Amino acid sequence: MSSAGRLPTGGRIDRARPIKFSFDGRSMSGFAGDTLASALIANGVSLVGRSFKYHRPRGILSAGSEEPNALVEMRAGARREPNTRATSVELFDGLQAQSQNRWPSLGFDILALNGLVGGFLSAGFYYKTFMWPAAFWEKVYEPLIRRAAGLGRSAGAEDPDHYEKSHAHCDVLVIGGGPAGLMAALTAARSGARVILADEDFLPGGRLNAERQEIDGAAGSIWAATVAAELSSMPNVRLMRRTTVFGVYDGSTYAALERVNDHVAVPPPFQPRQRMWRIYARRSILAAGALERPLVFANNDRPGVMLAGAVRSYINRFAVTPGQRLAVFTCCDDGWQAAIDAAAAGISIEAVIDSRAEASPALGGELGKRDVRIFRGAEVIRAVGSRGLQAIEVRDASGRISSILCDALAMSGGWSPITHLTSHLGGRPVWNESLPAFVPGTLPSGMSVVGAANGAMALARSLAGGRDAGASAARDFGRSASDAPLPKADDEPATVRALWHVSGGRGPAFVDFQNDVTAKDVGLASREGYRSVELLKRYTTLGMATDQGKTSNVNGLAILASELAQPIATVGTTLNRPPFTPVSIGALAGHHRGKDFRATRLSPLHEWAKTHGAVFIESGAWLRASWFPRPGEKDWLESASREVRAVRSAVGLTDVSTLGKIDIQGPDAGTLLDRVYCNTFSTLAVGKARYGVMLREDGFVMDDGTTSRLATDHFVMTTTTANAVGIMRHLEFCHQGLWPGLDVQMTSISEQWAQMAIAGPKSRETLARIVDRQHDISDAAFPYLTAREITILGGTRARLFRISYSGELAYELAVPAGVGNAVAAAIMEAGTDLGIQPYGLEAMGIMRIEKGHVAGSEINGQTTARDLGLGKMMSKKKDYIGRVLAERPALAAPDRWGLVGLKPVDWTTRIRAGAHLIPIGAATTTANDLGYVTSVAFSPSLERWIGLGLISGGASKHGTRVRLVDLLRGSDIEAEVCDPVFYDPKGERLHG
Amino acid sequence: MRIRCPYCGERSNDEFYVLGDADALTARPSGENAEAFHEYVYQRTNLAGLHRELWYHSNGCRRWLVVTRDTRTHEISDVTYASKRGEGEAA
Amino acid sequence: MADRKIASRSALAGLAKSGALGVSKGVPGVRIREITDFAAIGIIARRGRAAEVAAILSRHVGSPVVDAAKRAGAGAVSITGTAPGQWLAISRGPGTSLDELRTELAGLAAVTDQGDGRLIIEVTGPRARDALAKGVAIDLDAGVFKVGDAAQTSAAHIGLQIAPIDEAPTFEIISARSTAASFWSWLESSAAEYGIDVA
Amino acid sequence: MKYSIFSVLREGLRGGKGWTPAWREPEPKPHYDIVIVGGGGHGLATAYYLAKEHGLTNVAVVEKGYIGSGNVGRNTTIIRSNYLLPYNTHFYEWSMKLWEGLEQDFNYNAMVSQRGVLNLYHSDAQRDAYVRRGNAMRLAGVDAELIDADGVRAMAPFLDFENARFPIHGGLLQRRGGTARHDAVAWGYARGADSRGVDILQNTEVTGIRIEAGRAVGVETTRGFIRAGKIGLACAGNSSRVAAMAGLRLPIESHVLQAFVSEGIKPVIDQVITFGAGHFYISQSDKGGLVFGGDIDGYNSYAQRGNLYIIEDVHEAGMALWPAIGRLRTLRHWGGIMDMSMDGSPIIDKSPIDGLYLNCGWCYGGFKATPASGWCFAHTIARDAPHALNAGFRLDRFASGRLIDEKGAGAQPNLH
Ligand SMILES: Cc1cc2nc3c(=O)[nH]c(=O)nc-3n(C[C@H](O)[C@H](O)[C@H](O)COP(=O)(O)OP(=O)(O)OC[C@H]3O[C@@H](n4cnc5c(N)ncnc54)[C@H](O)[C@@H]3O)c2cc1C
Ligand SMILES: NC(=O)c1ccc[n+]([C@@H]2O[C@H](COP(=O)([O-])OP(=O)(O)OC[C@H]3O[C@@H](n4cnc5c(N)ncnc54)[C@H](O)[C@@H]3O)[C@@H](O)[C@H]2O)c1
Ligand SMILES: Cc1cc2nc3c(=O)[nH]c(=O)nc-3n(C[C@H](O)[C@H](O)[C@H](O)COP(=O)(O)O)c2cc1C
Ligand SMILES: [Zn+2]
Repeated sequence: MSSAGRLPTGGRIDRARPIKFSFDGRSMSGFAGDTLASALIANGVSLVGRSFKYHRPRGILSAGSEEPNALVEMRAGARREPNTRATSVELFDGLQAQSQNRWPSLGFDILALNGLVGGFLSAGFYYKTFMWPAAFWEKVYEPLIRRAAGLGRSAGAEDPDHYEKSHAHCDVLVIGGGPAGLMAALTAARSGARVILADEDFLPGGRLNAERQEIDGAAGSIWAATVAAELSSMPNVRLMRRTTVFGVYDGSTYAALERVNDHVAVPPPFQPRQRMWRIYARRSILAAGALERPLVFANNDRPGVMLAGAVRSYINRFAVTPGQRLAVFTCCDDGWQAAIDAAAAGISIEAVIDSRAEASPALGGELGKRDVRIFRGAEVIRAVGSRGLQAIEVRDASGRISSILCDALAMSGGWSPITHLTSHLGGRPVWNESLPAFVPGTLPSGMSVVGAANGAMALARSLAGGRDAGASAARDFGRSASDAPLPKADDEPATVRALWHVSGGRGPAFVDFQNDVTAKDVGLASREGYRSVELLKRYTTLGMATDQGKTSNVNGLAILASELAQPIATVGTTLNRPPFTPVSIGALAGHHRGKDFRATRLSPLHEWAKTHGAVFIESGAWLRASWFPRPGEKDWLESASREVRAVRSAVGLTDVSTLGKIDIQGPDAGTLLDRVYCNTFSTLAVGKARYGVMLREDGFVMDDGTTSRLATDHFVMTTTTANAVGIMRHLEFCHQGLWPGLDVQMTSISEQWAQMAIAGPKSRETLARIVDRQHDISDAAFPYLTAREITILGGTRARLFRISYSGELAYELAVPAGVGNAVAAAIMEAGTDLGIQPYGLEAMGIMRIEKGHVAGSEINGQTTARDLGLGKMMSKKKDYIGRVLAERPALAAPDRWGLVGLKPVDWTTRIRAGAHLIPIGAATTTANDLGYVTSVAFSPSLERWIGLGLISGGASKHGTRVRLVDLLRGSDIEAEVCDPVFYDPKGERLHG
Repeated sequence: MRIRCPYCGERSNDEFYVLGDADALTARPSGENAEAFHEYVYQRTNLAGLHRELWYHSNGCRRWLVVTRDTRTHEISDVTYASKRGEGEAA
Repeated sequence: MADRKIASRSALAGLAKSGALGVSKGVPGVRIREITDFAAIGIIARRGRAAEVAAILSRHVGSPVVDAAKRAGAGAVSITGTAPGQWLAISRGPGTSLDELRTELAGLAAVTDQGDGRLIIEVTGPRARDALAKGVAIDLDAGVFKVGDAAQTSAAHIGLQIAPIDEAPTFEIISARSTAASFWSWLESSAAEYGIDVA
Repeated sequence: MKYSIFSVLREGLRGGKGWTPAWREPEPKPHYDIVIVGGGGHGLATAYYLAKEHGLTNVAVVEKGYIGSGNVGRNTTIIRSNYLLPYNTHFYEWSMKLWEGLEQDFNYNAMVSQRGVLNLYHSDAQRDAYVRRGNAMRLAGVDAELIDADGVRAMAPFLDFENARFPIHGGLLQRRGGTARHDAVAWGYARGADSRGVDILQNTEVTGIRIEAGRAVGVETTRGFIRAGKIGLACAGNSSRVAAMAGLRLPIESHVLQAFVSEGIKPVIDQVITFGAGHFYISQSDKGGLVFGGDIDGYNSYAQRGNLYIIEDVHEAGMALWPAIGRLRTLRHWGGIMDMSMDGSPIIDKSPIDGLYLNCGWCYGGFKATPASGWCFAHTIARDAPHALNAGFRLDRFASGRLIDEKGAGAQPNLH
């Protein structure tokens, strides 16, 4: 033998390509085509991990993604991946794996003591204890439990690899590339249909690679390779290896995970580690095969006890041998094949134990000649050994118990179709007593199931089923499937007699290996009343581990059925949920992390703001210029105060491009506006702007903004930045859903126009320098609330609105987005000698608070127009959205919280938003809560801290004093309640 | 979930914004009847079965659609424009 | 649109530098070109006037414009259906204008300028489909999404309009200006493994 | 049998032969004083407190599946009392107090774990809103702390502080918040109620409500008619369907909320953390799985499962917040059907029909309410009048405008 455990010949491995890897720091080697599990076996490793609860030593149970035991931490550092199934890791050069859930070492694990007191730690023990003293839970008990539980360790640093998503469409999605899936895909593909074949393995062929059956007179694996090659060459086919279809969603949407680069140490540059696919398939053919069931007997978890089908995979596909002396324990015909294959590979067969007294003598065939001990009607009652298997105890048909030395035991409890994906939309598999197994029940629409997944546990039937399903799918698209003859193959014997639990052996008999759920636990749960399968699952954790009970669920519920003396069909199964196998969180996020989590919107004036040194902040999807620091300024407040002073004394320019802008045209535009705003717009004169307030139908304020009339049938609406998208949607709803008869056309023009406010006493003078001469913007020609289309800078189209958020003489100028930066620069240049300064969101916020204008902190969905002092805008003359419910008693109550201004009595004291208003001398309790501070600012104009707030009774409280209580930050400040307009209450500056 | 927009074709539900019961939401009462508005705004039949509901094709043609969908299975049986005149604005 | 005396800035200015990106061996799988000189208007027919509007549009581009998600026009002007009774008209080339069309539509349709709010790119190359499929969920297959078809959809949470404009295939993608940087980040990372050439 | 370390040791020695059922499986009686429809957390807690606080033991809980098959068995287990509006603050705080003594009270370890709930904020506006809320909590005697970005970093250094699209500015922390073992809550209440004489009738679906002379007098079930002096509905996501049996329409829509659990790993996160710039929240179960969730799917559903869009959305937010979880794997995801009310707050009230009582509208936050909900509902049924703690949770508040809308989202349930 070339190395311990490696067979001298055979296998679908590339002996010309040796691969170095390490496990627990020990370097080893394998070959290309190995999995980590097969390579470990080749290197004589049988102890690979520790179980969840009892920290029992565990080896390798399976050869596929159902593996519950051989979980390792792959890679290291930021790429560490806990709980990786060694059985589905493709070996690569430099692979590093470590065992997990053990301390200090895999061979000696302190917590294995748990196993010794297993009698006390039976299912649900923690629900019954750890209750006293109560304070001990978080401090003592829970940390212990948490540390002992879990499995591997997560990486401590950001995942350095990148992930992506992609979409695919096809006529037929074939899930699984075993004989059934390959045949289905081939048949559909030859008809010309668009086919995707996905298989989670890196080598197509399914069981054909693990078994020695022949197709068309050659090894099945050769047939598989030939078919895969033909499929790969067809333009209408996408053959996806290393791709697990993990979920079925509504509307024939399938989710798949492609492990693009898990078989290399580090993904090549620009390539993702994994790619998540959404596949939209008109038809799907599930050909996922079947899972072999373990047998439940004492110490059945000892390393060396393996599924019989896995033993065949290791011998036939990987040319490794799990042991030198193999015994086989089965209750079905298929189990015998392990012995036959092992014998053919030169492995010594110590015994074949079949629980069926009537097992056909033909099954032994070859074996008989080799003098293999064959037991019929016998059972393995116990495995002996600790970190490896040493012997088995067999109870023969007469009840006599004998011990057989062996280092590997292949067990087969029969096969269960992989029906998982049939259940993701709620379908329940149904019990088929003759298999015996659960087979697909109601299927997702468009899905058919073939091969072992459909209970066809034999090769020829799998091929035929695949061909028929492929042809029928093709016919659904009006294509005729070529009548290529079925390849020739035989059906192997496949009868089973269920054997759910072998009692009588000393030691725990595991049902769920990973979570250490034993047959005894199942019995206990049933005795304690947790009798629904779902309660059994939740009480014992059966089927809740990383393998989701792939090897344990059926055994568990069968044992429950026998405890309850009910048929399995009545007991039923637990619900399968996606994903079929666990999917990395990174893959489900794809590109969307870090800065790419969500799109960033940049204003058309972004460059301009950047040039002036803006500090940007995230504001919803936007980045907005918050303030423009100058050298020597110590904080944002100093900068923003300076900006405010510039606006109040000279002129400032700020970016308001992020406001929503909606173009509304048509003869009925005014009518629509009247219905969506609480105030009236149909009467607005052409060339004028008006402030409007929209209510929700429940009577609360939805949004505000100005709307201007550019022509009789043409309005331009602005919305707040935050609500831009929502208001457009709302208007479309009102139009299309409520009043389709209106002749109105609405278009978002938010992206089209850059918009800037030019504010301050010198704003007109500044603007006049860029506005084309033919447009008169003098106060007389262009008074407050004028809105007109003009040109600037020698012909550039623009819209000029004389509106003011700052309270100064001010304009908003809209220009096409492409020239936004250039226009802003031109205005700055024009205003240099007038003292123009850029100002940001902070300064804007200060000025609107000085003016008592409401914003997002006041229009918070809990306030009415009356609460905000806008009650007089609610028209009495017309119907509009929100009118009726705004009159509900509680919305019109006098003690509602209304908008007021707040001034700390000591003007130097800083106040903060979020503080609550409490009467002076009253207890600081909810009962005395009068309202809260919504917004605050240091007003450079008033040189003091000011705030807006909502207070019970609103304006009636002007002149009274309250405490602003901020318990979180420990402040309690006396303030006077006042009118919310602190600055220029008469509004004279607007008209300058 | 896949919704067949009459204008854009079949798309996944992430291209849409969903508002809820179409029968309730488009049946806006008129006048002063507070009880009728209370029903309209707050009360829902909340059917387990075929449910006519409003979806807005926000990442497509921006039409409001009435989708008939079984709330028990998510199966969609019909999609139309919320405004009858949707197609070609012919009215 | 009136003449501009000042320079317009493209949506991708400062982002997409011309040259090679991503994997650099062999022929780039994806070639990307930003269209910077163009004008665009949004057109919404007045109630009941869609057919008349379509007729005018057809005349204007010299090929039939239908009320559906289709793109008409092979020359400088293209017209794409965006919703029932709604179209986006684009005119490419230096100093382009759609003013004439706008005048013809007066009274029949609401017209809005849209060119400044848009990013237009063309994506082509043997791996263009693979790269785009990483965000675009519609079926981009040559047999399904044909020249003359158009769709509004999204990629990477960003809305866009897409149309195959030749069989190379070349896809014209129109998206919003404000999200151009994020869109570019997605496109670049999606196409990088095939090699990118930015025109 | 009393559960304790001693009983565990004793049974451990005897091979567990002495354990008895946690609850009986009785045959339905023809008449009960009170029938509670719905064997979820709220229904079972109601029965428990009816028996314990009001001495009413001729009570049945009627459950169509197995107990805990609804939302109590599928939620993300977060308990907290960090509410803004007065009715909610006091009610949820009472619930928190009950949680704090629950296990000793019903003699079942529900693993109530007060490891803290941290809500992150990412902007000044969000901070101000949290300050408003935190102060409201403190006024009500609830613990709340505001912490800044450095404070967050000290508690959860693994979050993305370097490259985040929405940088973390700080958080609102409730240290007494945490998690509880969801199933065990249902089981503990069931066992407690059963031991006081309550009949728990599993696999018994209510198919009709019989009304005689304007009064609800009993329920039709798949196991026959059961006459009842009073009927309390605690059917969460199915509230509208059951209320419709009595001819009632409710201000409720049923929506699906999905949840996720990762493979088990060694302890990495102590608190419950919620992301403020996307829909995502996460904690770690005692088994080691990261338990997380996000937004509701948004459409009406009774299907207990959702769709890919939200699944991806949640994972995107997860990676945005905590990029080291990229290589951990999502093990399972599922959905639950929630009774989304029109203002996002619950209803515990008498119905317009005599003898019929309503407990619904819990949205995605009703797990934490379980003890107080049961306690208040029991009071409301037993005394035929609401307790002060649930006096605001009235059915007629939508008509009167006395809404309890924490988010200000208005009458659109999928936004709450
Ligand atoms: C995914 C998810 C995450 C959540 N996360 C949290 C969280 O972190 N924190 C939090 O506080 N809340 C959370 N919730 C909400 C919380 O779970 C629910 O609000 C709460 O459990 C509802 O109360 P319940 O326990 O009584 O409901 P359920 O457990 O749903 O009980 C209702 C019961 O009524 C039964 N029933 C219905 N119809 C009938 C009928 N006709 N006849 C008989 N029986 C019937 C049902 O079978 C069900 O068992 C979450 C919910 C979900 C779905
Ligand atoms: N005699 C018996 O008792 C018995 C029992 C079971 C199987 N078999 C043999 O097994 C074969 C069955 O053929 P088959 O084609 O039905 O199954 P198969 O097991 O040969 O192939 C199934 C394939 O599906 C893949 N797969 C499973 N789930 C997947 C998913 N979610 N996404 C992507 N890929 C997935 C697997 O990797 C595998 O390659 C026959 O050769 C049959 O003889 C025999
Ligand atoms: C807090 C919590 C933790 C969970 N942990 C696990 C787990 O570790 N393994 C698992 O398989 N399922 C876990 N689940 C999910 C359940 O298996 C199940 O999916 C969920 O309770 C919904 O039930 P259903 O899938 O049967 O509809 C968990 C559920 C919750 C609520
Ligand atoms: Zn559409």
